[in-house]
Amino acid sequence: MSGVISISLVLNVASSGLILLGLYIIFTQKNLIKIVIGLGLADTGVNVLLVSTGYIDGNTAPIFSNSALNISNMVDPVPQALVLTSIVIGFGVSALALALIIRLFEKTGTLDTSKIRGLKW
Amino acid sequence: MNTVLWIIFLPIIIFIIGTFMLGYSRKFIARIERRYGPPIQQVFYDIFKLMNKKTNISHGWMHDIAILMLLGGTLLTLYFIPVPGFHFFAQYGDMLVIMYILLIPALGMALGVGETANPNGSIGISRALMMLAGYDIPFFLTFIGMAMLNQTTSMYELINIQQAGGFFGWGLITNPLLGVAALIALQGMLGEKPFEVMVAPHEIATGPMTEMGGKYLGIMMIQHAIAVVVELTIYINLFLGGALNWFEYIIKLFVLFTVLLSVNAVFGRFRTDDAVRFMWKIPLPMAVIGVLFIIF
Amino acid sequence: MVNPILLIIIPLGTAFLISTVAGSLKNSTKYLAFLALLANVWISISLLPQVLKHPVNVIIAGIKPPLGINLLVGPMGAIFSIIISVAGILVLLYSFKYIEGEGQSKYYTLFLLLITGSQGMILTGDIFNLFVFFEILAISSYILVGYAGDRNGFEAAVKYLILGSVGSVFILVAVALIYQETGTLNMADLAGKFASVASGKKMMIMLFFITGMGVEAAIFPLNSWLPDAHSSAPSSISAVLSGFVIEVALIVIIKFVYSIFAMTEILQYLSLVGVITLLVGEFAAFNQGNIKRVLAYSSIGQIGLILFAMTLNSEAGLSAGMMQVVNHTASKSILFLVAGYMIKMTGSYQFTDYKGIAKKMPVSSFLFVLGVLSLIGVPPFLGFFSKLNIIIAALAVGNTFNTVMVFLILLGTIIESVYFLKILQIFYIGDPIKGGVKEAPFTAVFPIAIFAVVILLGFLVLPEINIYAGSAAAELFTKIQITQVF
Amino acid sequence: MSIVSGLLLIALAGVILNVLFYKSKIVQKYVSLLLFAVLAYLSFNMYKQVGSHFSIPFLIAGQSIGFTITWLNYYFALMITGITLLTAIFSLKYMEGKEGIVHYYTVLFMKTFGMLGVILSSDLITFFVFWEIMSWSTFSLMSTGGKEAPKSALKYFIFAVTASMILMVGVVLSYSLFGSFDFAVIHSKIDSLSLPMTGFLLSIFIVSFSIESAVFPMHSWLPEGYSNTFTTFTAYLTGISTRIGIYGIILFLFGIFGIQTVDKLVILGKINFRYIFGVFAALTMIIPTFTALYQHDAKKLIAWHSVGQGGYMLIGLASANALGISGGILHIINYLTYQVLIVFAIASVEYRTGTTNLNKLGGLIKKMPVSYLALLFGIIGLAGLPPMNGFVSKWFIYKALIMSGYPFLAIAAVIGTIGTILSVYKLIHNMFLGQLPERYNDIKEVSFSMQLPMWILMIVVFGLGVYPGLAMGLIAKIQTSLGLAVVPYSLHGIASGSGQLNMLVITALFMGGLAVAWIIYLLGSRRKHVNQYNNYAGGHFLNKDVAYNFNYEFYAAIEHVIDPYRKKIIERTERGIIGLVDAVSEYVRRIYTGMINTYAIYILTAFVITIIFLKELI
Repeated sequence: MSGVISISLVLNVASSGLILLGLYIIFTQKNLIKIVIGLGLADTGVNVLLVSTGYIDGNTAPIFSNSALNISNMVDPVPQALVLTSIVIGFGVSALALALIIRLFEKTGTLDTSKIRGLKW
Repeated sequence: MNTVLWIIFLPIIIFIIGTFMLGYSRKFIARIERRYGPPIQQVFYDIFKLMNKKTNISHGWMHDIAILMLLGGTLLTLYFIPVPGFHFFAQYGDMLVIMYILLIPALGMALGVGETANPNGSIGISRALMMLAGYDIPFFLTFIGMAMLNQTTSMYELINIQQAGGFFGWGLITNPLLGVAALIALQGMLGEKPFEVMVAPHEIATGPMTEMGGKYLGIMMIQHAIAVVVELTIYINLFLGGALNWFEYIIKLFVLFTVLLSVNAVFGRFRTDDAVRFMWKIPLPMAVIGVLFIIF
Repeated sequence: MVNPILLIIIPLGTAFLISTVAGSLKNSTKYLAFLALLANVWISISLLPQVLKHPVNVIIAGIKPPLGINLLVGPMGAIFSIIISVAGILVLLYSFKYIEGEGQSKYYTLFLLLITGSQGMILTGDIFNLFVFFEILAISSYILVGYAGDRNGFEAAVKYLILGSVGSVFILVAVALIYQETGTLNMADLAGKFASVASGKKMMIMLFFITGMGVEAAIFPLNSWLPDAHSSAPSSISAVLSGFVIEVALIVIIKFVYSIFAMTEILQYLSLVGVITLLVGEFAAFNQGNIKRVLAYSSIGQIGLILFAMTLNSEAGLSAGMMQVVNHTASKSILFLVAGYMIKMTGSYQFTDYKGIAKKMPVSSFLFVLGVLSLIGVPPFLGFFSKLNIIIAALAVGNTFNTVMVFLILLGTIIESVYFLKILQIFYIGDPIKGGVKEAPFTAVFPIAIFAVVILLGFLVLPEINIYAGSAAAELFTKIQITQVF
Repeated sequence: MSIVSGLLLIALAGVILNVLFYKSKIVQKYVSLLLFAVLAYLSFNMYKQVGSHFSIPFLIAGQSIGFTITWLNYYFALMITGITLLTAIFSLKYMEGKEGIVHYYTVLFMKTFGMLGVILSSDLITFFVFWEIMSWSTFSLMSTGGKEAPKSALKYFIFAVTASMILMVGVVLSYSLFGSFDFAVIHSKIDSLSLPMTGFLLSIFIVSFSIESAVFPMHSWLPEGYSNTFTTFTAYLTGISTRIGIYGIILFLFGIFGIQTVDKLVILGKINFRYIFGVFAALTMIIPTFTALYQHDAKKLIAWHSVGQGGYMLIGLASANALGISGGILHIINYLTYQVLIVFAIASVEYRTGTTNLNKLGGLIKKMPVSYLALLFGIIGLAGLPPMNGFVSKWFIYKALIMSGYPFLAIAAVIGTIGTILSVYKLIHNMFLGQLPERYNDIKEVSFSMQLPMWILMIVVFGLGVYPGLAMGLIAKIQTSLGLAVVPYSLHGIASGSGQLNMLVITALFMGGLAVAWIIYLLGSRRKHVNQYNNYAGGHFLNKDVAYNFNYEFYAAIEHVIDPYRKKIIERTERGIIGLVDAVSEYVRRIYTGMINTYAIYILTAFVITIIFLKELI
């Protein structure tokens, strides 16, 4: 099944691509909502990276439903547990971010970061 | 025993010499201005007249004490200057002491004139003090140069060193720059014409002497007579090899005084800041170069 | 021997308890929070003597490391948990009167969550667990910064959130890479395995971790959120944030650099960054008008100093840094808490409007003076001894780099003392201001006074502080203890 | 219970008492006075315990707080406690009804506590701790008592903090070099240092002490700082506060580093460390005294002089031959006595007339003769004219400079003296002489409690002038304790050596001259007293509303000559530095632009910079 490109290479490229894309959005976009989306993207990128760490070529999911499979050809379950918490955290943070942005919008009437510069110097 | 005699008679002798010199100066200037001038003993008559005046106006106790400080200070300097035959006190105070004692009469007069509450007097005093700043720096520098050269600050030893060298030992000859600078500074110290800014009769009504009358003016003239001799003697002891006997001493006094008077007779009066600027532009650099010669 | 896990469970439990009973108890939820923190203080203090002998290792849920999560409490951890709980309880006491209104139970829940996060970050022995507590701490401080509900509050909270999340992305990348390379998440296990990692990879991991954690630790280029967050948060929160939250993040970096990454080359670079942070903080604070912004920039300055002290690669430097942390927590909290009531009373953030306030608020202005004097490092106060030890540690090495750094630090101190003096002069000189300005209530002044006692009488207890700080430094410096955990 | 702990405890007790009983007037005035008297008494018989060591077991960085009594700090302790006692007596009446009395006495005690601690300390840490306490109490002392007091106090503070930071580096550097803070240990190990390092360490200490004692380039804080506060504080500060810096210089230059090591420091072959120090001292003498000419406020004029006089002490020490050093040290006590005398006179004038502006005063001699006499004694001392003590120490310094071949330093001293004479006459003339303005007609002399300190100081100034031997004994002991040659002194001056100085003979002759002049004066007839309006006015009559006084622009001509050379370099450099700090802080503040995107990009830049740095590291 190991074609020319191995799965872990794909996963690595995908995760770093996602992270870079997410960070790029944060650096350049002026709109706050887009920045939160960028954050979400970066978060998913990291999650992909986290999952890919546990992946071993040719192994299946670590479920003990039928006793035929033994430990050796199972994927490492620990990163998957980590990803779960990380996704939850990512979700919590973006929910909080959007709530704060709504309240900020009520107060300032704009989402453009260059206009929201009350606090500087 | 003779020191006690010297202590009593020295002021009188110097007073007499001084008064004759002032009389001589009036006659000398008159001669230059092609008139006869008053008799030599005219200054005695003035002093005698002033001392017997009935009304002596005084502006307060400081005015009186100032006159006492004036005369007392000058007498003090007299004793410290080695004079031919008498140098008993010279060992108790050197040239530095003399330079500072000279300032006591100036301060006394300044306080007294300040007390008279007359702006002309105050302007005169401020000019006198500015003139002091002018001439004192070069004069002191020449003295420092001489003291460093001979490694002593006592005037009596300076005389002995110059005497040892004979004519060529004179300070004026060994380092002429210091000598000439000191001569110009002396012109300012005596208040002779180009630097006569403090007693400018036309501008500030004889400056400090405006409110002095009667015996106050008399004592001031006595003091002036002694002060002239004292200042001339300082220059003689530093640069003209001092004097061993009275005859040589009086000759040197009159010759030096004539030099100064001739300059006095022909020059107009400087403005005060020009006088100070002159003093700092000509004699001071000369003295500095003189000292540099001594160092290297 | 009380199990250190309680230090985390009690605040967490009470936080949720408060939010559930908030409806009925209304304004008395704060006493529940007070009790929780009181227990916390008692536990952390009782932990200290026991920890000095050897670090306490707590296995959670029976699974032994490297798979299970464990708490590793060394002297550094114990001292820090004392700082957190003591500072936490005092600020809580302060906010009894400071935070009114019906939403206050939310405030106390978040406050306890913040305490849980920081305790957790200090005590945990597992890096992913560290990340989780980091997120708890971060999220609760985002909300608390915006708690005031005004325009500045929300703006600062949004900025803090976005920058904090970028930071956490970096940390998570580092955790992932660490797991990829070493296959373990336990710090003790990692310390042993990390040396075998390829140097290029090792550098990447360290880079991601330090940049990520650096955002929260307010190191120079990464601390742009701090001035806005600390100046627009309610003063009790800025006191807590400046007090120990940024120090906790800094200590985690130091712990990782010394015991896990064991890369001593980066220390000199970090001390340079520390001095730059100091200078930027002091210069930026120089002609500020808003009092809380001045204090925020001065916190940046102090963090720079602590970072410099701790990265001197010597035990003396580490213990001096620990003393400076204690001093900074105490004096900075005093300044923020006093400023809080001054703003509340005069209604203006500009300290130029507090002319002659000392006559109306004599006690708090006097405490403000004590705080300033200790922060600058004037002899009888604790600040002087910590600054002196820092400079002794710096000059002990004697190379020209350190001498130049010491001169820069002293330049920073000069600037710091000048702008603080300007503020003090405004307080004490000039005709007292009009308006209803009166002394802060007792419940506010009491905690500030205790902080003042800490810095004023610090020198009486100096030998003990030296022992504890020394042992904390030793723990970090000699990496042996951390490995024999199994 | 040694004297040292007594001194420090009493000073501390003073602080605490004043803070606790801030309401009661009795405590402030009389208890403080009593405490100051006890302090003076204790320090007076400190000489019994010279050499004894006393230390508190409390350790800072491994060094216990230790104090020793040496002849040098006995000399300074005498001066500190003496002047504080006199100031306390003077301010009994002076501070009547003024607000801020609590602060006045508390800070006075704290300052004394700080100063006593500094001079008595036997190791660098104690020295530094008390130095900080002293500079902080000076700051708070200077920030009350006048409109611009806070601003000038802040300016002082910037200099003081820089000085103590440099001192801190010196303290810690010597700890890392010698392994101990104790003076004796450092003194014994001083030769083990390489030459450039000794030079660096010595210049650190000397620079920080020169900032404190206002040596030339770092003196600009003193004139405003000392004159904008209560005049009694001006007396106290100009008198003793800046001289603690001189104590530091003496202690480190001669006590710790030793004259041999200092002479080894030769730069560019010929110029040695002391000559550079002498040049700075010379500049300190000339420039401040001529700036004093321009002042038209009495307190500022005197403050400028206190900078100038500091130059005399330093140049005495820089000449480093026995006569010069003893002259420098003697000048400290001489200066202290006549300086405080002058400022007390100014204070009494200010107490009565309410102003120290020289252009508005005049003719007060008729109403305040005692203050006039005090000021007269003071200015004769300050100008250095014979009967008073100022002359003695100036004579030593001149003699030393000429004899050890520094002509240009000597002429600098002369220029300084002449500048002093000019500005000092302006002071007494504008305040006491000339026409008495109408508004001061009903002024009375100050009360006895203000006159007493003035009388005491007058006696001391004249006494030390005629019998300098009284102080010379103590100075000889100091010189031997610092390992320097001693001057053959006698009760009335210098007994032998190349040039004699016999103050007794000079004063006797002067009195004799006065007697002769008095006899001549009596020959004339009685004097007729007239009031000030019966005066020559070019034929015009004078009356009350004519302001017939010459006060304003008293030395216009010399100012006209000097002005082109007064480039105010110091003020311009200071404005430049403050401008630089402001610009940098403005620039640094701009980094926090408030834009989220820029903040995020900062994180990226930090990331990249660390990569570059780590790349070349590994």
